[in-house]
Amino acid sequence: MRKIVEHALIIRHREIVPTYFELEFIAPDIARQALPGQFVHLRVTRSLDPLLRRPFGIYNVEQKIGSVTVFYRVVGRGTAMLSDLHTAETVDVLGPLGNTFSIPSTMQRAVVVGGGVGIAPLVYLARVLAERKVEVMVLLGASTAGFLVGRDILKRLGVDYMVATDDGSEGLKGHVTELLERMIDRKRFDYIYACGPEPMMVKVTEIAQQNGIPGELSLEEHMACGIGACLGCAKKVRRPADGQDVYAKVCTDGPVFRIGEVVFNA
Amino acid sequence: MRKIVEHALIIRHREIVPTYFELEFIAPDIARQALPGQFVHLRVTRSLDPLLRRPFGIYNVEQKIGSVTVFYRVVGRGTAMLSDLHTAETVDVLGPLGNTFSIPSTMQRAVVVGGGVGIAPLVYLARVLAERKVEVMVLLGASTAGFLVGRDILKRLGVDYMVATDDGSEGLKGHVTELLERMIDRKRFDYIYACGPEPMMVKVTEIAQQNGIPGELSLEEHMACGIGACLGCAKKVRRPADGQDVYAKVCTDGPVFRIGEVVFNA
Amino acid sequence: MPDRKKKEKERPAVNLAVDLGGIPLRNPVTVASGTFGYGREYEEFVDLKRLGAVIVKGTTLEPRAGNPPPRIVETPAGMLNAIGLENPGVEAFVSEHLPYLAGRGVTIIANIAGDTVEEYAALAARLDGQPDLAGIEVNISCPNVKRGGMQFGTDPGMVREVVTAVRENTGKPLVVKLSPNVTDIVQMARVAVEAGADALSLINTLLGMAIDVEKQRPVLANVFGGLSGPAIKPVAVRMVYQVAREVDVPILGMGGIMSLGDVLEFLLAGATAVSVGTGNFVEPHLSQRLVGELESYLEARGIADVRELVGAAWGRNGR
Amino acid sequence: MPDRKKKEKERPAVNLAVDLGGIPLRNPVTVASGTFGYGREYEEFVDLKRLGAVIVKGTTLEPRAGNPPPRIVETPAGMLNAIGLENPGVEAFVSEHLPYLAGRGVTIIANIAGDTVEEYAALAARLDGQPDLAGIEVNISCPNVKRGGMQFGTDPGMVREVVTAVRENTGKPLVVKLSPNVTDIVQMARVAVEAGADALSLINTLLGMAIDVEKQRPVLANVFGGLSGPAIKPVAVRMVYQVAREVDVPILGMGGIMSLGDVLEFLLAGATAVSVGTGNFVEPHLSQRLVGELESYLEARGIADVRELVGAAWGRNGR
Ligand SMILES: Cc1cc2nc3c(=O)[nH]c(=O)nc-3n(C[C@H](O)[C@H](O)[C@H](O)COP(=O)(O)OP(=O)(O)OC[C@H]3O[C@@H](n4cnc5c(N)ncnc54)[C@H](O)[C@@H]3O)c2cc1C
Ligand SMILES: Cc1cc2nc3c(=O)[nH]c(=O)nc-3n(C[C@H](O)[C@H](O)[C@H](O)COP(=O)(O)OP(=O)(O)OC[C@H]3O[C@@H](n4cnc5c(N)ncnc54)[C@H](O)[C@@H]3O)c2cc1C
Ligand SMILES: Cc1cc2nc3c(=O)[nH]c(=O)nc-3n(C[C@H](O)[C@H](O)[C@H](O)COP(=O)(O)O)c2cc1C
Ligand SMILES: Cc1cc2nc3c(=O)[nH]c(=O)nc-3n(C[C@H](O)[C@H](O)[C@H](O)COP(=O)(O)O)c2cc1C
Ligand code: FES
Ligand code: FES
Repeated sequence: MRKIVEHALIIRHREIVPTYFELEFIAPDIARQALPGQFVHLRVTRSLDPLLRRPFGIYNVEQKIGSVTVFYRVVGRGTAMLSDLHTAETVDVLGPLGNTFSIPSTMQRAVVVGGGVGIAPLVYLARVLAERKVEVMVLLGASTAGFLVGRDILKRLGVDYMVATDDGSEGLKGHVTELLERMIDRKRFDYIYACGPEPMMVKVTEIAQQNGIPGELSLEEHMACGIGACLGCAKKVRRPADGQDVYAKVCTDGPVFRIGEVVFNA
Repeated sequence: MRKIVEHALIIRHREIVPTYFELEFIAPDIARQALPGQFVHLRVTRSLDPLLRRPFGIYNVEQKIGSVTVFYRVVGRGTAMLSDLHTAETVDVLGPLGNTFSIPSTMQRAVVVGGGVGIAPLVYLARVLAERKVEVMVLLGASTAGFLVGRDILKRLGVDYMVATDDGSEGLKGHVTELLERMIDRKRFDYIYACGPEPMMVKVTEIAQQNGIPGELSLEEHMACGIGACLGCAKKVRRPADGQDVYAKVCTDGPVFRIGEVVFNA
Repeated sequence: MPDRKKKEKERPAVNLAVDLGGIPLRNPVTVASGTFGYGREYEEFVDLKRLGAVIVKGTTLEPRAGNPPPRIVETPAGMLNAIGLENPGVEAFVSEHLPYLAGRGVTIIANIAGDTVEEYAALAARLDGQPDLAGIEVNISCPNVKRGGMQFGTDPGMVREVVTAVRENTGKPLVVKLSPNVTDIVQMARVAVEAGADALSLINTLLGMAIDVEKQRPVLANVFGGLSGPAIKPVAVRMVYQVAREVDVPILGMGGIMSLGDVLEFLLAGATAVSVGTGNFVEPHLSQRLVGELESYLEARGIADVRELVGAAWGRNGR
Repeated sequence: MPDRKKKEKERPAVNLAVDLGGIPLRNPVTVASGTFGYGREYEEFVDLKRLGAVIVKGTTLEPRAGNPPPRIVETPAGMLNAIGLENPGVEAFVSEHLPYLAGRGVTIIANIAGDTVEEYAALAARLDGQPDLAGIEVNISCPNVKRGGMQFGTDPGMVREVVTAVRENTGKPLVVKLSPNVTDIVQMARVAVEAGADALSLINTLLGMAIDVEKQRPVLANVFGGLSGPAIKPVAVRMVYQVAREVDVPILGMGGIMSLGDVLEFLLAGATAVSVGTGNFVEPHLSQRLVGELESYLEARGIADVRELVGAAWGRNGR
């Protein structure tokens, strides 16, 4: 694996629903290597402000054309400036970065739980799982139906999915973790993948542990370098070896961590 | 007169020759008031870097559609970022700023001398002079023919012009001030307007004073506010009242100064 | 329509007024000395009397021509200036600019600077009798010509001398504007308060320079200049936070304010009021916009009084 | 082809090598401590041995866990960090990282930090015998735990103590890295040189902070952090310029370097070599790119030796 910096040509950039953007660019060297769970680190402007790159999970990869797609939400200045980039312009991409979701060979029925834009990196995972013929169900959560991410791709892949919305505008009215609780016995999942806001991850951890099901979470932390050099992205984890709490680097030790390993609220 | 800040819609933005851009935007309140010699102060990005606005002379105005055009050369980061703006995007414009060229009622035959992009504000002046039926000749100088600015507009206006290029690729091979020296007796100009690099302005001043012809120069200085508040744009001038050297503000006391008033190299 | 009226009535009235060491401000947003001229320059963009106060260009005893150009240069997210205190002198200020602004109902704070303690004292005395003046900001980031050019604001002994001298010569509220170019800003603040400051203003510019790579020499004719703008905001917020926790007088915070978020940062750090400086150059109506945005923010959050925000970032979670 | 060959032959060979207080650098472009890990992290982007030197992450005597997150926050044209010197301790450095880099032909400079003078001394002694180490950079911007947390680097007496102790314990070239959070950087520089510094490194980060407006508390768990990046460049260039004119040892300049122009600014101000810091995060191959650009620049300008640029911005036009 080699990390690459590319000035990647943008071939598609559209606002799917207000503030949610899909950005596809040509980065063959990154596409070739990209594993589910990994992320790319984008420079949103040539200017010195905002200065730092912004990390985004890999949402999809098209090997044929060597493209990588990210799915992001405009939440601040950096993402706002990113959304100003036009098709046929280039974006400065560093990647693929981070570790990857593991796909245990013993796994039978996986469940993938995504909240908000947290679903983005899980769509690529679902695709890889489907391609490997692993039985997989995706549970999507959002505040309202319009903000459910990735359904079109999942449909195309023929991946089963269910949805929960806070306002009940589609699927279950409530949190996606309630959906998980309801399905977990019925479907006898034996592996859980999750990505979303911290309270969701805490709840997923709880459910997984109560049911004795292993799994993995994808975390976020503010990042500078993205390659393990600045030590800026520390997150507390319990070292399996000795049960000691230590700081892990989300960018290189993660972003994927085992359920139970992460020490939340610390 | 009222200074305005507008988020002006860009209706035309093209690279005329490499690094030379014409930018037209809709700013009716500025267009209505704009006088030749005045400038607009543009914010080239939403980012905090580059932070300051950039001043550009008013190159043309179309009252019918309420547009203002500037003509600029990419020389650094700010102008490079400006050149990235697209048609149908907006640009943050402050203007019209500065004083204006005076058009003495006694004037018979004016000569307008422009070097490089310095010609930009003079094109609008030439247009106003032509509209007022003042006899005017424009002398254009550039390093090479491709960089001669504003000929299309002058042609359209039916304004006489002559050119000089450093490499002789068009017109006289040499400086535009040589053209001025050659023409000055023949044409018996009685007023000189000039804008261009400092050595050119020094030479124009010399020629004007030798021939006892009054006139005006448009100056440049680094600017922050553009409205007389920061005192950043100081230029030394000889106060006519008492012959004392004082600092004038290029943004509000200028950018137009009388020939002889400016103290160069100080 | 009736619904709308009702809504407006229900709109909670928020208090924006604050007291800056005896200077009543109708709201916490002022404009910083040297970045707003004498107010006039901004009249087309800002309704001056809607601002908390206008702090005018630094005034010296005698007129000053200022430094030769170039006087300014842009830097990443900031700028350097070496204006050299160009100003028409205190007499012109008192006879021309003060009456003009006073006639428009503006809260006016003067800003004074000198090369010697005596000059500071004389300036204070000259301004003391001016009924239209709400207060005096004392800029101590000037080189002390008598002591070899070291800045007054970087030596605690000199800070004490200058502030004492000014205090003895005026009953006006005194806002002492500290230099950030020091090892221990809290020490300077304490000395200024002991010597009679009613409020503290921070920060002035950081000392910096830029080099013209083509010409292989400093860009500014003065070699060094003062760094201002968003680049310095983290240093400014830090100093406000440090000082506000240690002194009992109100603080006027500034350094890189460009947005409502920036205003809130300074208030939360412990500033009672703020000044918009370099931001005025970028967006001439910024100060007034921020007054409106601050009011809307308080209303939307149901915060009845802006003073509830002052220092609210202190000591949460054991910090 | 023959023409091309001729051209290449005629291409003047330029000298890029400089001496940093006894550390021979193949070129003046190094990477700053804490921004380049142990070099390894950047191997995919940079040919490490093409750099002037790799200055590795700050090392303490014992392993350190570092500060709780959040540890970093972006600011206008800069960032704040409060990593808290997370590192595996000097033994791990000596046994793992040093041999790895040495095996690759990299010029390695260690960076040491302690809470007490004794720790600094012990670190220097431990590193003294390492043949693979070209020199030691002493980071004195650390809180002195014995004296209530005031930074070593902000008190001339402490600077003297630390540097003297380190000097007594090693024969390695010593680069003392000064803190910019002081009133008089020249004084600190003089003291460090008197106490035995072979070179000076400046600047370290400016002390700053940011407040989370939503949460109404400091963003960084550590409250304060160090400001780095382009925002601080004007302060850094100023300090290099001031110090270089007053001391006789070479200077390693840093603070916000993002481009060849920035490198040249530091050299012209008087730095013998430079460090790329925060810029590595933005553009991982920046350091190597700058080596190439510097070489091309010298060739294009017909400058035979990079040392001709050092301090070239001094004293022109009577400045
Ligand atoms: C590994 C990883 C994968 C991610 N994948 C996605 C994705 O697929 N889609 C998506 O929409 N978002 C994703 N994010 C979050 C995304 O990086 C942030 O929303 C974005 O950086 C915000 O930038 P901003 O300038 O708009 O926001 P601002 O709030 O203005 O940013 C200010 C600072 O905070 C940092 N920051 C803010 N939020 C986050 C965050 N959640 N994580 C890390 N840094 C943050 C920014 O980098 C910046 O330094 C991911 C984050 C990480 C760490
Ligand atoms: C009244 C006035 C009218 C002008 N009209 C035109 C015009 O019609 N067309 C045109 O191409 N240019 C014009 N200029 C020059 C133009 O403003 C500069 O070329 C531009 O600001 C350079 O910005 P930059 O970021 O690309 O360059 P940089 O070199 O990166 O700029 C760095 C800094 O220097 C300042 N600066 C650089 N050159 C100048 C300059 N010549 N004058 C003032 N500040 C400068 C910039 O504002 C910025 O602060 C005018 C300048 C003035 C003062
Ligand atoms: C061009 C300019 C001129 C200034 N003149 C003065 C002055 O005369 N007196 C003073 O106390 N501060 C002066 N300052 C400092 C500002 O008042 C303010 O303290 C500083 O710029 C930081 O705020 P900012 O980052 O918002 O600009 C000046 C600043 C600038 C940019
Ligand atoms: C994340 C980070 C970690 C740093 N760690 C250290 C360190 O361990 N030791 C040290 O002397 N300086 C450290 N520094 C300071 C840098 O080496 C450098 O002096 C400073 O960042 C200014 O340069 P820059 O603006 O190019 O980043 C660190 C800086 C950053 C941004
Ligand atoms: S982001 Fe730099 S170590 Fe993770
Ligand atoms: S640019 Fe501010 S006074 Fe002229």
